Amino acid sequence: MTQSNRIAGGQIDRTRTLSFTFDGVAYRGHPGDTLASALLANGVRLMGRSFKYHRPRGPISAGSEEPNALVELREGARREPNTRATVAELFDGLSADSQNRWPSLSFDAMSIKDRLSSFLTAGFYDTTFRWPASFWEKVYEPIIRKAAGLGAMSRLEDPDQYDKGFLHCDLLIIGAGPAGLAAALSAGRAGAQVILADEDFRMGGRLNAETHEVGGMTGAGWAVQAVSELSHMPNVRLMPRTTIIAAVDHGIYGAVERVSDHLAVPAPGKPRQILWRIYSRRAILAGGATERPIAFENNDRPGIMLAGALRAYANRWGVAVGRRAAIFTNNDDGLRTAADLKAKGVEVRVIDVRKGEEVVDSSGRLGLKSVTIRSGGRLETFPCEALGVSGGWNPNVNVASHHRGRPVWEPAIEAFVPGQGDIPGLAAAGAAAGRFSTRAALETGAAAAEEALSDLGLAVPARDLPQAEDGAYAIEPKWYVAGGKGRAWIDQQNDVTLKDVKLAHQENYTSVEHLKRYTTLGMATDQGKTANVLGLAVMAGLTGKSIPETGTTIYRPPYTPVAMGTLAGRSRGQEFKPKRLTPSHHWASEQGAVFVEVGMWLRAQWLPRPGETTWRESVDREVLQTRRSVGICDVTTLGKIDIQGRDAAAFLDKVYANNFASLAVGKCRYGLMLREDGIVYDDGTTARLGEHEYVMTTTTANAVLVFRNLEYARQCLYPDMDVQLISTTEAWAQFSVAGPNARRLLQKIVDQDISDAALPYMGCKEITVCGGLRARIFRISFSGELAYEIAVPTRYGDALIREMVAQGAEFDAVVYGTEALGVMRVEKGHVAGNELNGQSSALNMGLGKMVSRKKDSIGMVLSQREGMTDPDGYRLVGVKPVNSAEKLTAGSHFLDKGAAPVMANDLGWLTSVVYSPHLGSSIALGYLKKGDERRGARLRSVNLLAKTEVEVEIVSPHFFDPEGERLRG
Amino acid sequence: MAEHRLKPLTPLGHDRPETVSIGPVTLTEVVDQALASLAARQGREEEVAQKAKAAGIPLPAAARAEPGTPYGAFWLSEQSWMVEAPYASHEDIRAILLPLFGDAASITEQTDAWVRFDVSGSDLSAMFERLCNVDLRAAPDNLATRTVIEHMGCYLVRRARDRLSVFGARSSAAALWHALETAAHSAY
Amino acid sequence: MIINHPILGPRDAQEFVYLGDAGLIERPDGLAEGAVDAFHDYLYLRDNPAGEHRELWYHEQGDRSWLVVTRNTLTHEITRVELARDVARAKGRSK
Amino acid sequence: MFGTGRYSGWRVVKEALTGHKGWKPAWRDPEPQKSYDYIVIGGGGHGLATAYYLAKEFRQARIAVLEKGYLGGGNVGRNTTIIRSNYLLDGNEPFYEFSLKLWEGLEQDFNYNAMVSQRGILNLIHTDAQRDAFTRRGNAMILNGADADLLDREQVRAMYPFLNFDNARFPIKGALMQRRGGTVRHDAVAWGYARGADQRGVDLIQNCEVIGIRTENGHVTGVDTTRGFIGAKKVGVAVAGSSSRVMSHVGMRLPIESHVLQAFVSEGLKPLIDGVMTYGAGHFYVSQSDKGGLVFGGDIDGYNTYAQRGNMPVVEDVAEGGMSLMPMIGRARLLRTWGGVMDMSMDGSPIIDRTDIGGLYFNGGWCYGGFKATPASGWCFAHLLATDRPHETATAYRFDRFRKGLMIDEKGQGAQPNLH
Repeated sequence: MTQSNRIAGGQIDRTRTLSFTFDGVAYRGHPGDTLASALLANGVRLMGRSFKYHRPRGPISAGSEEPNALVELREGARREPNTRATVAELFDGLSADSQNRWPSLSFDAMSIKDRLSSFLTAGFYDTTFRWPASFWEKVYEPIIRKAAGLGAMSRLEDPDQYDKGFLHCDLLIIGAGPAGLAAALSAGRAGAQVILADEDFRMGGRLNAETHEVGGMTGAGWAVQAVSELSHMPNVRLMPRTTIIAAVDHGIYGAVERVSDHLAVPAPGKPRQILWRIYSRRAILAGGATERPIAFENNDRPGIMLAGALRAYANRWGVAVGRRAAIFTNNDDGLRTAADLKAKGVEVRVIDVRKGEEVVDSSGRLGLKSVTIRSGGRLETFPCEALGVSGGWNPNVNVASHHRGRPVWEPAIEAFVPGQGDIPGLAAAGAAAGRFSTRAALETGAAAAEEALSDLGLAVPARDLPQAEDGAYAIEPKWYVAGGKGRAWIDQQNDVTLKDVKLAHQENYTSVEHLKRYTTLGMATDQGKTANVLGLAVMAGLTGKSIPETGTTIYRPPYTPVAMGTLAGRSRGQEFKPKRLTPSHHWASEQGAVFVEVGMWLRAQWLPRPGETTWRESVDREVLQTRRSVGICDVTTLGKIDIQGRDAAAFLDKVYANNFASLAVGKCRYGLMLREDGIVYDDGTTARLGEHEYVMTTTTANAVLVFRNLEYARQCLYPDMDVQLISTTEAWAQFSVAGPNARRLLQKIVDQDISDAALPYMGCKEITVCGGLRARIFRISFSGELAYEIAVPTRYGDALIREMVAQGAEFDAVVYGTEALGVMRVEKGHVAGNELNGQSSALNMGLGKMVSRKKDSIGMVLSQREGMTDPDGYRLVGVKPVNSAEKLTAGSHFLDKGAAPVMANDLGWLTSVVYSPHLGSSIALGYLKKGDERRGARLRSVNLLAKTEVEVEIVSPHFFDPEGERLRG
Repeated sequence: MAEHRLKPLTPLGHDRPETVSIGPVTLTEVVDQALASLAARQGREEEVAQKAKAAGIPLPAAARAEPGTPYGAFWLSEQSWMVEAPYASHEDIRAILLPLFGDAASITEQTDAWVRFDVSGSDLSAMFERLCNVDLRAAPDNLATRTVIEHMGCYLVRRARDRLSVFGARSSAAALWHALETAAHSAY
Repeated sequence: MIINHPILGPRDAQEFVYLGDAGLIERPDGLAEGAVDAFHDYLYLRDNPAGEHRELWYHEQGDRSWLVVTRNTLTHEITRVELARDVARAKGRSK
Repeated sequence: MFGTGRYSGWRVVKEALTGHKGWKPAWRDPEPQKSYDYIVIGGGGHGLATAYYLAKEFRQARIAVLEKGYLGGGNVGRNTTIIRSNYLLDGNEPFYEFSLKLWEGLEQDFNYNAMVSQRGILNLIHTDAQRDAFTRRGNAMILNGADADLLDREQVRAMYPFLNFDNARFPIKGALMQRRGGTVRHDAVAWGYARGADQRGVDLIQNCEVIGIRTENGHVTGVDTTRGFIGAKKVGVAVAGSSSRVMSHVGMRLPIESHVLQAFVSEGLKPLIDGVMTYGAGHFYVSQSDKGGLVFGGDIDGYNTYAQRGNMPVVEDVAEGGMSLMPMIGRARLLRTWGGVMDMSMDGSPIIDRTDIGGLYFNGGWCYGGFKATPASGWCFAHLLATDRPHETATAYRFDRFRKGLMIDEKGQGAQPNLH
């Protein structure tokens, strides 16, 4: 195809030609083109279909406000639906397809909906699709859902990388048009740290689209010069292709930098986009203004555009959308478009509302062929390929309203401007503030910068602004052309018409929020940038209220839509959360261990040996070998908190429900920690290493939370206690060594005597191992076996497990994982995660006596409330199947024999289930109503999800060595 | 150093520390350093300051680090610091510090709780602005601050304009190393 | 949001963990008469004002200090930041 | 009878052919009367449903709903539209199951298509402990008369092959599914209740903010509003998000904090996700609307606020969860975020109860789960207002449960509202 509509001029690089395809057809354009400008240059006006009626559409804008020209950009896993052709930068090899059409863009079978539009007015879902009654879910909704949406996802993993980052500045300037550039020059020259961000790939804003001079040169030329000066200032960061998406609290702005979207693929190691959080002390919104249309019948045909866009395509991109054009305007700016087009040789007809003229209709199914003009009571047809419509300009107030401040109506320009002080530290300048001339933009930009500088205590430089036009902007409000029989579009993408607004009014959906929700006005991908003010002006007319009385809906972030990948950054896939590896991880990997995620940690779940085909075989072996001889398990993940200070003992008495003051130096004690509401929070052993020195262990899951709570108690509740805290979880590699041969194995490792006399049950010691490495040993057990935990500096953890395995060979020592750990703790009746569920009291767990009422510990008082001391409440029990061959399932509920499966008969549930190789049976812990009184009872354990049930016997939770002889051995 | 038969592993899981250069920066895993936290006990703050001075242990101000031989230190929280010393001479750093402070301070072994990666090169801010919310351009050359890198709590200790140390939890050394490498590739 | 830490200066609120109303500092005496009622009101009832709110934040990714932040719940404006330990002492809390 | 006339298929055809001239206002805009038997404060979903059921089921007359802004402008107009009854605890599950059954009959009940769509909700499982907990919950649901299924990994993969099954930090191990869960068009719920209440003579009074509650001898007598004093025999407060503000008029402190929950919608996309899904290893849940937008959300921002807007950390956290669960959404774009103020209660469960003041009743503390509760909340509150007795499915929702230690704490987080 030839670039039939390419005319002279523009800021494109005609020395280079870029090839691209649209719907499979090859075209050519130039660097500096957008996809839309290049297609228009090639005579292509039809670029998309509307959402509801599948109406043929072309671009109406030349910027990010575009509702119509949405395409699926790129192919394969990089396919990107709903991409605005008006901002997609052309690159060589670009490929795009139209969307929301079948089978093709020019013939779309779904446009039948356009013919049925009488039935599909606003609110049609609510009133239409319930006839007959049962048809909604079975018939209508599946059809509607199939037709939903615009573009299609590839359903493939996004191959690109995204980054996130943080920037800091004195002054953030949003928009690099004349106001933004003037502000940046002032602030930059004053030495402030400045960030100048613009969503366009070419800085200069509207100057790039205009013909008037600035400082004796073209506006675009002046912009180039200004950018050049700024680029030499080390205190100024220029960020083209960067959209400020959100203004959040305290001067923080979200920004998206499109690093690689103008390339076929990102360079290796480089991100596609970066999400920046910009921390600014002051900010200036210089984001310009957006033109708005006037609604008239069939105002949505390809070739009908905003007048300023028509001008931009001609001036910036050297594109005449048509050789014959009409301009429909209610303001002076529309006349400028007419003048610029005429100067480029386009035949132009002006229809000026202020002269009593209006456009009442158009023709051309897939592209504009003519417009019908009413002038002095006469109708006439003007053949043209392009119509520029200008209903006035709306300042881009969006970002200034992100704190839900409402913009203010400015009658002189018939538009909303940002409210003063809606966002602390943010001021608007230029067209964004409703100051439309270039001169005013430069002046207000500089003034805003000067104000920011003096706020920041920086010297304000003398103002040095170039000459620029200061033309007037006269406007006569005109929102729609009355009297049409057909449809006049307000929100083009969502197909909201004048008639829909009238219907909303008729049904009393007159608040702007109701209007939006009832008609979907402004809910399309452009968020109503061209439609919202028009829609509410129409509603204002219908209700007889003024526009400011009618008000606006809330402007919500983001300013333009943002890729999910950008918001997620690098936190995805395996890198969603960092991995924490245990000291024995490398060794366990070599053994072929199966790992399981425990919070951020990866722990060995079991370590299969050759020949073992099921996990149960491995776990059974690990348990039996441990109970028969000795087993080793990495328990480094348990939280360890070093607690020191003169008041450490008193402090422990506050945070633990049981008594700690009486713990002797060199001993450990099991501690029970409650929340202030009396529910059990955490448990673990705490060892007294010295007079004023303890090390507390927490569960793996709660390590961080317990530390936080201890700091809370220390600083907020007991500020004068002399206590110092620091985490030592990572400093020590800690292993549990359990089983009848535990001492014999460890005695080969430990340099000192660890006989029962030297290190009795619940004793602890600082020792050395392997010939002098400092270490700690704790004689504690959660398996019911003679057991120790031994800790060495983490860098030696790998060596220690290798040493223990080697030294343990003579005992047939085994290394076990978390599954075997779980089996042994259930056999012994120790509560763990499934029982410590944040809903259970010490009484529920059979630990009620541990809560001392003689001291004021956290949670003591509220644990005594009637609901928590209910004698009929849940108690921890052990559960065995009556037939030991039957399998229990955790989460099954207890029912009495013969009781119907309804909640009124529910007696509790099984919390943890394991297979005990020791007992040769599935066993469980559970919470059972009046569990203490039901020992020996036979109940049903029912799993209604699998429709299975097992007859069970309620037993003591201590399945294994209930007298505790082994662990004291 | 104690004579024992166990062989240490670096935080990244190797026999020797890693190092890599990407663009203008070099990342290095540092293992020859001992660490202990030092916290003054209530009412003993003056005494701790005097004893530290006598022992040549710097106690820098909030959010600052101070180098020294053999002891350097960086600030952790009010009246608490991380003391740094060479590993070869101070493997059991707590045992060395305890007698210097008696019961005036709480001292806790921290050497192996952390992995230390040093990053050196020009324009470090281009890399670190993609990692954490610290304004290195404005920060002093002796900054010591806690921050978050890819969900990982870290200490950032600036040694000079063009050199800093990142301390992260030892267990997530590989994840932190990967984050640093990725950011360096992205930035340069 | 940015919290102006009394020791460290402005820090992003993301480094902090939020707890709630600073009234939680004023924990009743658990051994006193009527402690259950006192603890009920203390733990469960809130003023929850639309306006100025004194609240506890913990600088977990910082110096681990608990702070009392005075913040407007309508605008998020922060007018005062104190160390919780100082506030607790001022309220007579000790050991 | 007031109102708009019945909506029927025939009516739609007729209106289409006659240019839609026959549609009448969906509700009137009456001036407030001097007094009412019942005043419901709050014209959101729960308040409108309360008035509707008071009029329809309990045959009460002289009812007004007072709304400070526009009808349906609270969280009913600002949520992720999910309905479900997949609760664990006895205090909750019968109530939510009652609500789900009301949803199932709602459209015929008020002759308005709220687009109730039961396409199923999946709670993904990533750990063995989660599977145990979901098994317990699924059984509790069935015991309460609801439906539940436990799916294994391959069953989940068959439904959503594009989830991250092969390279996940926290692999998907299965899911708890409630097939009767789904979504409802949120605005239509408010409008349906409003229409129905209006037709039954309820005065729906917009732009009427309550600025005081008057009592005499410990009994309520009426409310002061921006449109003057309005007398009432009974006043029901259903203003979740503003509960503490309204109840402060009578000096009541509540076991409630106000927090912001952000929600998100993507650009319209061709059909991708049929039902509702929650990620079990991060803060992310998602469904796809009938217009093609992915509607998703995550955790609350976590600090007290009435500002109805959030900050970036939560936006990023939610996106991270979404990308980790569905790596193919990287190039889908977030279109819009919004924030709603939640009544976060001390145990994560609501309150529907009398107060110490005669004739003054309270409904609130819905946390971020109020939308799905709308029908049952309205019904149960109407029941309480009309009969002075709690409805049988809402007996646990009392203020005194905290004093008695009978918390209904689904997540097991204790008295910290931002963790529920």
